[in-house]
Amino acid sequence: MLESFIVPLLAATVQSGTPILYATLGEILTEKGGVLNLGVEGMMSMAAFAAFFVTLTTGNPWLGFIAGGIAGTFMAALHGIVCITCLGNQVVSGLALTILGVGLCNFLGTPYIGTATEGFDKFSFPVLSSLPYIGDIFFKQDALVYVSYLVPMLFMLFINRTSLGLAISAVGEKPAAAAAVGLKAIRLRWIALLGGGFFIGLGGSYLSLAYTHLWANGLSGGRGWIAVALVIFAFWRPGRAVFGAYLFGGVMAFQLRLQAVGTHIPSSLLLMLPYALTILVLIFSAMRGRSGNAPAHLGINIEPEG
Amino acid sequence: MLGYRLQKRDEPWNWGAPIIIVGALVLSFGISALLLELQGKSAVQGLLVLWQGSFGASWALEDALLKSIPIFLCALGVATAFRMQVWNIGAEGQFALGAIGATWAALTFPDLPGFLLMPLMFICAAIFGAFWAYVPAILRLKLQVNEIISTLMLNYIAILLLQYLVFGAWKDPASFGFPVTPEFTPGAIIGQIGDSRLHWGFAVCVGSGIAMWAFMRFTRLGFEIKVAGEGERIAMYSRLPYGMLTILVMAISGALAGWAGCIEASATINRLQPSIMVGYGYTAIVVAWLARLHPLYIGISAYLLAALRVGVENMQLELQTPASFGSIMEGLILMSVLAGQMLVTYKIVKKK
Amino acid sequence: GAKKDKVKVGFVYISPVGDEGYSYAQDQGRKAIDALPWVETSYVESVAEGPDSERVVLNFARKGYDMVIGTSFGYMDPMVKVSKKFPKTAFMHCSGFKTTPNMSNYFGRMYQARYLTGIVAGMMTKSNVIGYVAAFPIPEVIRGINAFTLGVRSVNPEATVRVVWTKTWYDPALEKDAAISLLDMKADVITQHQDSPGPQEAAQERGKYSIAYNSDMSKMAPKAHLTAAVWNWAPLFKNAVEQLRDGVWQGNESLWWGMDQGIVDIAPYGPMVPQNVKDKVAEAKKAIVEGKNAIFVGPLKDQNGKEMVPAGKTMTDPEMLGMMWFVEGVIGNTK
Amino acid sequence: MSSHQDFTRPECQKATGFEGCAPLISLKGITKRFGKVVANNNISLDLYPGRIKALLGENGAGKSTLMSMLAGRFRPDEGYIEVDGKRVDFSNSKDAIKAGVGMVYQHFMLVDTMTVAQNVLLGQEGGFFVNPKEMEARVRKLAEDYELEIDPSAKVSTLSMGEKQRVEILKLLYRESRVLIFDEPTAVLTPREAFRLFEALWAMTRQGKSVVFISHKLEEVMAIADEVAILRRGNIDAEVPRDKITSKADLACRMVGKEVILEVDKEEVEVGEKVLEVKNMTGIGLRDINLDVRKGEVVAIVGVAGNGQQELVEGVCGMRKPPKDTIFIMGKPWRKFFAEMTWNNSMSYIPEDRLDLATARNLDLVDNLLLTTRQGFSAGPLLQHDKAAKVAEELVEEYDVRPGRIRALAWQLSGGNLQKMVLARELYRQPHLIVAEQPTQGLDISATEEVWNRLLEARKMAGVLLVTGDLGEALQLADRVAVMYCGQIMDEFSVNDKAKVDNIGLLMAGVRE
Ligand SMILES: Nc1ncnc2c1ncn2[C@@H]1O[C@H](COP(=O)(O)OP(=O)(O)OP(=O)(O)O)[C@@H](O)[C@H]1O
Ligand SMILES: Nc1ncnc2c1ncn2[C@@H]1O[C@H](COP(=O)(O)OP(=O)(O)OP(=O)(O)O)[C@@H](O)[C@H]1O
Ligand SMILES: [Mg+2]
Ligand SMILES: [Mg+2]
Repeated sequence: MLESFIVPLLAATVQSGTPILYATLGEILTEKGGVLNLGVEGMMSMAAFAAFFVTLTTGNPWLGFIAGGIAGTFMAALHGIVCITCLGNQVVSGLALTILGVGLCNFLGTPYIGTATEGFDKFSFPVLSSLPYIGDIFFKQDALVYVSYLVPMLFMLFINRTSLGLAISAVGEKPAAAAAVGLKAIRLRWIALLGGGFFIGLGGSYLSLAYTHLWANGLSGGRGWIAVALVIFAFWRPGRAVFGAYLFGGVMAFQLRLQAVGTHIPSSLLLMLPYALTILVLIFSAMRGRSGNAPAHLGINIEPEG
Repeated sequence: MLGYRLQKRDEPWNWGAPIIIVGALVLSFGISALLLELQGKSAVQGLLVLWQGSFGASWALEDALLKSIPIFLCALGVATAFRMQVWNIGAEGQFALGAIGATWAALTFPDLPGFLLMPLMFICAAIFGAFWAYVPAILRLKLQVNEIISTLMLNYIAILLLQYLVFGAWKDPASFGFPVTPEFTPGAIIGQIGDSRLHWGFAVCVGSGIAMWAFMRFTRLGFEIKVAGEGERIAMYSRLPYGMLTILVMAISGALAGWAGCIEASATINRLQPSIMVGYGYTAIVVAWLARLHPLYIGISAYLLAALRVGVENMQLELQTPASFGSIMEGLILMSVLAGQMLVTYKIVKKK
Repeated sequence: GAKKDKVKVGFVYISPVGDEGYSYAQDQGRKAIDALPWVETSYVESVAEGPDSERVVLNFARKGYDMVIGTSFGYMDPMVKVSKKFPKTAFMHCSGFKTTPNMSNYFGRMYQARYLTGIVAGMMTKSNVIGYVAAFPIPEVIRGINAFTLGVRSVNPEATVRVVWTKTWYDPALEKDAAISLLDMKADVITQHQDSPGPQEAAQERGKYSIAYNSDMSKMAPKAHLTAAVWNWAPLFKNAVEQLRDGVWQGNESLWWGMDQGIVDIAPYGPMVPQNVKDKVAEAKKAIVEGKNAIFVGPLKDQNGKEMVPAGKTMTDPEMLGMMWFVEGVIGNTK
Repeated sequence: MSSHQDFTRPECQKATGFEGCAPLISLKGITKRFGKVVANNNISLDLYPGRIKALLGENGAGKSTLMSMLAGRFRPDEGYIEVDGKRVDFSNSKDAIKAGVGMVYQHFMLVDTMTVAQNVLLGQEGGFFVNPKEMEARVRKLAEDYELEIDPSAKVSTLSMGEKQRVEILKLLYRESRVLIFDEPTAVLTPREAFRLFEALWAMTRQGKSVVFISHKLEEVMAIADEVAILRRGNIDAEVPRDKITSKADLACRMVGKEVILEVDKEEVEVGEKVLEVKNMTGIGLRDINLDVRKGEVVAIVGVAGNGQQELVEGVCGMRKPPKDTIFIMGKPWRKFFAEMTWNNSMSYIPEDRLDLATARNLDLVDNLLLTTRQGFSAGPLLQHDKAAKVAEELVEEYDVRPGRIRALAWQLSGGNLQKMVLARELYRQPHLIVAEQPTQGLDISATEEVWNRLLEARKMAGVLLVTGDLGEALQLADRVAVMYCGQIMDEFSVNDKAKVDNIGLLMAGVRE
């Protein structure tokens, strides 16, 4: 049971959690700066295409990986123009960004459907992969998964232990206070939004470079929305985002395996599991009184003064 | 902003709204035209075909009107919630539940005469849709669970629930196993107006639009919803039953989306099938916002958006542009309108 | 009807044509007839089965297309409605069962090709576990799974076929995940009733075998791709437009063409398929084409061992069209 | 009235050695407009080292605006600033901080979720990576140097108002500001805390720093300023050295430009039945509260902000649920009263937060009138907007709310005018009990006077529970005073009880003899 079911399940969990993890971390950074970006789904779609396209043309998946991040940044910039510069409603702008991103991705991607590229293949991480169980679960993955192990730690370090991270948090909490000490609130919001967009983009890159190596439209498949939900689940803390992303990835992987074993539960009900779980988890965290952790200025635009 | 800055206007620029919409349309069509050229297709011809498909013939107008019916109802619903700053992203799921409710009535009492069955279907659709909105409302009130997330997750669950029913208990034995319910009995089908393709669901739209306008404008409850939208603290100070109002707007929102589902099932496809879900709930959010939550403008923008979609189909048919072209234009229009709305409250002045 | 010099045909697709899947296969057929000098075609893709489809079908008819071909089951009712309004226009609907005087339906006996791929899988598997990633539990899919399983069991009675439903026609990542979950259950051959090549890729990554559907997907998973159950709509469409041109096309018909008319087939084998497998398949194919093997022939038991078709009895077309149970050897449920 | 605390500057606190120095900062012909409002009109002002300059002026006179420009938050439309004789151009707060200008804003600019150390060092961490321990050590040292007691690792959200202000001061000190601007710093402090602040200010002037002190409290200005600049309608009306000012009344005259009577006539009103009774209330952060208010009297609750006044008010006003059987309004238990309450003949609540609690900023005056009176304008489920508009018109006239348009949105009104509107609305409801919370905070003298008279007038129909941080106000208006400290009522007595009144300062600090 352990060898044949649980270990492969957990290994699959890590893989399906990874794109969500990147995107969730990106959205945490974005929201730390006070911008609510509901466009993650569209950003990931665009990023997936950019990553695929650059990999296809250059043959270098690492370039593709970065290109996905840049595409995410570009999409975030659109959101920034609408919300930060033009003070548009963040909720609606995010929705529009999703519509636009998914549409653009399909538009650009259609000619390439089914085209294969280089990508990231799984390989055994030296030494660590021979650890019992742990090795099978965590260290027989692809390079981008290994990178993803580092990112949450970098985020924790960045948010709590750097002056820029503190400044961004201050802007998310109270832009006026940040401005009063000479910080440029608008600029910091831009940094958080664009930086967050980059990581959301990396999540998209993962889909087209590691998750599959074939271009297909609709790769994001709702994962962007899950990332948005997980930010709340994670109380805006990178450490909990890891837990959330893997939990979600795990439930997804679990329901498929339950079917493969041969269960009598209708598949429609099994497929509801991840979504129902998200709500349940939010309820539980609310019952423990933790939902009030949001940056105080989240979703509120900074109005110009004077 | 490069030598320019924003300055709050002393009075809102009310005439700005139409100008902004036109500006946004011009911008989005410009970018779309560019994309067409990029595809090696004539932009002028493309926009012409789009125009013909949207407005160029009486049947195009009729098609757009028909398509705007469910969009309008969903948008009217979400606008009610948005007015109170309750972010109901769940019209899609509430639409599904409405369709389920109506279908339940239609399948359970197939032999009732239409004048009894039809109201029953509408009541069931409203109750089911409202219930699906009530859950996130309660979660938000009691546990501060963010309604954006809960309504969104409930959309996924609703669609799967609909599938579960249609693939399971409600499947038409005569459908050769295909996931559709039996066709509704004549009493459960909303009829056509005259010999147009338009059905009486349109009258429901007009009725609810006017009712909603009057409700918000003339009633005390409507006023209270408007005030509650100014914040929970003000609501409490004014002794508004904030919780009750939240539930009310969500219920109205859900019920209207539910009606949209009912009308789609009854008038358009005459049964329930999974393909009834085509994302009207999300489109509704766009429409509500373009219309700045006003019922009349919701009508106009629902119609325009429907026309755009119908027109894009025409472009596909004539020029073989990909289907995704429509959503690009939609996204662009919405984003530029949003950005432009700033000009209603601010003016741009030169920095010294 | 009258003879025509020129025939205009409009196609309505459920998904984008570029997806290598179901609509792609239909569109290959469209391209084949479009190449005829006297035929002109157009299509609208990604048309939802609900209300949108009626309008699209209607628009083709309004614009004077001679024939409208709708390729998804859910277009049936809307097409029936429109066909009554445009009695001069010919309508062809795929996979349904309703007809009108100017509307016929058509479909292909894909289960025949499935049976053959089942033989390949049954002979290639070593673990005796075969994974089947499937979209929705509808008769068309279930029939395919059953035919496949019968093919498997005809050569390898020990083998079982495990089914995972994705509830989507097209989600590359989810389909791949589903395939991986099956591979983790020791499956060493993966097949699919899905439109994306996700499952193919999963098999290739794990160094296992795969069998594709809709069209030849060997370029996406060259090391895994054993063969594929493929559509070839060109003969059927060609036949239809020719009849239309000659004024002999008729409504109220149900065309359910099979391998004998070349509408379904299996794709060329991958290099890893040994000759004895090819021989075995060739033998079975011959029997099918000659009408000697109708595949769903009793005795057939369901999953729980209950007899569903008594010995010697062959299932009728309507029975097959409404098939909602799994044959013995399938692990999974039909809900 | 200020007998409980002597604010006079002791001789030893005088800053010496800076006489005749050149100004640190000169404002030259500064003009600032907000739309049609001219907030500052061609203002010139010099700030000298070692001196405290008080800025005095009616609400909306332009004090905060002027100082915000000095602190780099706004940019002047005309005119410029000189630092050490050199012309500078502050394009944001950072430039001002670099030039040595620091400001403590009227509303604290602190990030509640961060620690004291993080707040103090925000934007000044020096280096990309930060180390919380090291940051705390730096702030601790700074606090010790200036004898400001604070825990650098505490979260700001857990601090009292006085402590928060110390954090703000530390921020300025850390940035080595030479010019420190305090915008109404004492509004939230106890007299004792205020005095400690003054000592700190004096200490700073002795180091040659220049201090700008904005306050509406004349006795504070009298006590600590070296010179007083008076603003009126965006203009500098007068700049007077402290020595030239003879009395508070003199100062007040100069400020408003007319003779004002700071004492209001308090005609006797017959005391009637109990309208509010709080019995042995313990809970919602309060302990053992007993309190009566009768029709015809004003009962003042005084105390430093944050000692339970808020909870008491919210409990009484139905914003928060008190324990069972503790609050009785007009003889009815709390729950029953609110359940049966009608829109008039009930109670009114005039909260401290005018914009965003008492009014909705994006609604016009008619809608804002309807906020609490909508029951009176209902006909079945319908609302009579026309009737409400007519009443709004009358009230705007009667209370002289400017601008006089009833379609103006709440945010377009100044604080004082908004308060008048709220008062008009709440008194229109003919309440039997009025709970007024800091009703004149941030209002200028003439507006204050009007509000006071209205409240005294309202005694004829109602009992008034007045919650105020301003002792003077309490003693002016109240018949009885209750002092709150840490959720308890320390003592309750008549304003005529001279001995007890003298002791209020100690009671507010929690000291009972
Ligand atoms: N954030 C803001 N945005 C736009 N206008 C504002 C803002 N804040 C204040 N105002 C304008 O300032 C004026 C009132 O400012 P403020 O509230 O400081 O006045 P005040 O000093 O309280 O006046 P009063 O003497 O009536 O008490 C209003 O006319 C309003 O238009
Ligand atoms: N952000 C703003 N937008 C528009 N007008 C403003 C703004 N801030 C201030 N004003 C205007 O400038 C005038 C001066 O305001 P300011 O806040 O400087 O007054 P103040 O003297 O500090 O008043 P107070 O004693 O109430 O603090 C106000 O009357 C108001 O009309
Ligand atoms: Mg003020
Ligand atoms: Mg001020």
